[in-house]
Amino acid sequence: MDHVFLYSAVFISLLMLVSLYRTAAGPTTLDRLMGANAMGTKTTVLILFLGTAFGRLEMFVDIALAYAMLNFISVLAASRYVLKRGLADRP
Amino acid sequence: MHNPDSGQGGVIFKVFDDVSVERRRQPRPPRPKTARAASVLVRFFSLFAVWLVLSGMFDAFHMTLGAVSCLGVTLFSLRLLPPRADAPFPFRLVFRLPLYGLWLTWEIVKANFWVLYLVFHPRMMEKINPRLITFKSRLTSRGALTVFANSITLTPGTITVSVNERGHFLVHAIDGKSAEGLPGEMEQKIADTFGE
Amino acid sequence: MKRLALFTVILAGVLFAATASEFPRLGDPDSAPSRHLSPAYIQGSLPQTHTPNFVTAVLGDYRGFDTMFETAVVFLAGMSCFFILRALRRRGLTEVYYYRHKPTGVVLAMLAPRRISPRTSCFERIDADWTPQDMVVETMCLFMVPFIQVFALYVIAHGHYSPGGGFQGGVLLAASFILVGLSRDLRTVESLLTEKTAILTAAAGVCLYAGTGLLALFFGGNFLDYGAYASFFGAAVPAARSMGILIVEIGVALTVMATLVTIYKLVSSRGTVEEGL
Amino acid sequence: MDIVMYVLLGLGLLFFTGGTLGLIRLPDVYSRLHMAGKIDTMGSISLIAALFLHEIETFDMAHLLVGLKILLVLFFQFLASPTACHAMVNACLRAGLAPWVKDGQRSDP
Repeated sequence: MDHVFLYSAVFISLLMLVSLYRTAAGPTTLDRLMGANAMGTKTTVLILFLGTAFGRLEMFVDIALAYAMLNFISVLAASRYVLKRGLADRP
Repeated sequence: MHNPDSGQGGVIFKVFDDVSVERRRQPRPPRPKTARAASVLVRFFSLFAVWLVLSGMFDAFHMTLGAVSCLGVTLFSLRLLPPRADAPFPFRLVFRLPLYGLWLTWEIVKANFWVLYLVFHPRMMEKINPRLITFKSRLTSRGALTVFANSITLTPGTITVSVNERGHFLVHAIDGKSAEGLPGEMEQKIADTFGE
Repeated sequence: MKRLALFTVILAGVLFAATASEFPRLGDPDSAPSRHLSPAYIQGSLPQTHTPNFVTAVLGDYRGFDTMFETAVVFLAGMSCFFILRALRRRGLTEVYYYRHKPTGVVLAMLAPRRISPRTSCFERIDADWTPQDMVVETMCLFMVPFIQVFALYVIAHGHYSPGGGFQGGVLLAASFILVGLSRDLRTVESLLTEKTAILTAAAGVCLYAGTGLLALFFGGNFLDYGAYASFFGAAVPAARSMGILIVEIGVALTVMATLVTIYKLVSSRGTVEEGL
Repeated sequence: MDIVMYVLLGLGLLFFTGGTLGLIRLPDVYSRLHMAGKIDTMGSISLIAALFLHEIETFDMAHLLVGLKILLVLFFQFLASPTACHAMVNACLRAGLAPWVKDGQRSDP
């Protein structure tokens, strides 16, 4: 039963590797930011799934919530920096 | 009134027509004290409900801690976002927004499958046709416009690129089918929800 | 140069790997910590300190000295950032202050600052590199800030039972202030938590921690021995230790929050805490 | 109950796969944001809902509280993700990146 969640977690981490390609190779800064955001969204779910797999969900759900909040704030900060100061590497 | 197109003041008049931020509101009766108190109470109790869900401990010590924390945060939020001076607290929103949320979820699910089909389509580059579209919404309040913009962004196929307080929307749509439904039914629903 | 840096990184990695191979195996029952230290903490934390999460018990009580000086280090980091980055106002340098008339969008440049109240005036002070505030982001962020703060306070208060405590909660509190700064502007943060208040708060957090330890001396215990407060709270010794850990966590959270907000303000505004990101 | 959970789980993983695939395949920042911002949101929402169903299967106070916390995460994602997406796309436009259009067509905003 809980193995389903473990295998799903493995699958999500494989997808995160694919998103990492966009983060590393994206032509503009915003591509990289977007890849990082996609990875952050997946990480929130990944933390919850790992919590289920370890049987300690009541502990991991706090971490997931905190991670979601910090991910949101970091994406907002980075995009606001681009908004105000512009891109350095215009294609 | 001067002719806006003549003389030096003309430019200012034109700008004024375009950028008028302060809309004329209907004169309302002066706000009763109870509306402000209701706003504070609603804030406090919604925060306290979140605290109870998070905490999960219902003994006296932790409840007291929670009450003190929520009181502090409520006072802080009064400084940050003071309650509206000219309108009573919108109680109907509290009941109607969840209904709208359910409707929106269904819309999102429907639109998601379309975009998913696009992504998995082998000749995707022929199918998609990104475009920017503009329209003007008839919603007026900031809250309604924000909910509308976020709903457009949540519905796959369309992203709100920019909004301003007068309701001018700039929307990026990934193909023609996603674009054609705007503003449409969603705006009507939000107008119903917010009572505009 | 780039090759040299790469070489250094690889060398450091190899050194780390070589060192790590000397460590005891993870969960090795014969290593020194597993034989003496861990069982003492794991079995002792609940009866001795009333704290199910023994990470917090170790952090706040068993190794209280360590955490106290960590808090002091955080405070020192904030102070050094202040002394290094803070740009002092130079005399003779004319500064320009920009004010925007909200209904028309006309911008006035002034050589002296004007005091305006945000509620009644139709002027607003804007930055030199002003970009219009985005309405959606502003509304949503201001809606979220109270909930983030409640979550942060929950994390501080429930460090005994779940992962959390002063450092994590302090970071989340600071994040809520940063969110205000991102959605409005830096001056709003400055008006909510001025530079002076922030540094005083950071110092007060360290003083709260050290004072809690010092006060235990007067109740007849050792330094940072919260069990000595048992007579004061009218509770058993473990419960008093639990209370002591909570007070200490609050001190840590105050320091971390104020320090992070100070650093954010300094870094995002090039040292002048006037206008920034 | 179990069947609904498995369906939601499968759907969520499908959406995540689609979002990641779109992130790689699509031509420009704007259209990639459609994938990163929203297909992923949908995926995470259905996965978290599946987890919620799994959690309240054994129905008592402790499990219900954890389930409510999971719903809190879901609610936060629901609010935060479009806001972050909007902030990013606004930054794109302000940074002067031109949106990709099909050959032979010009869109004039």
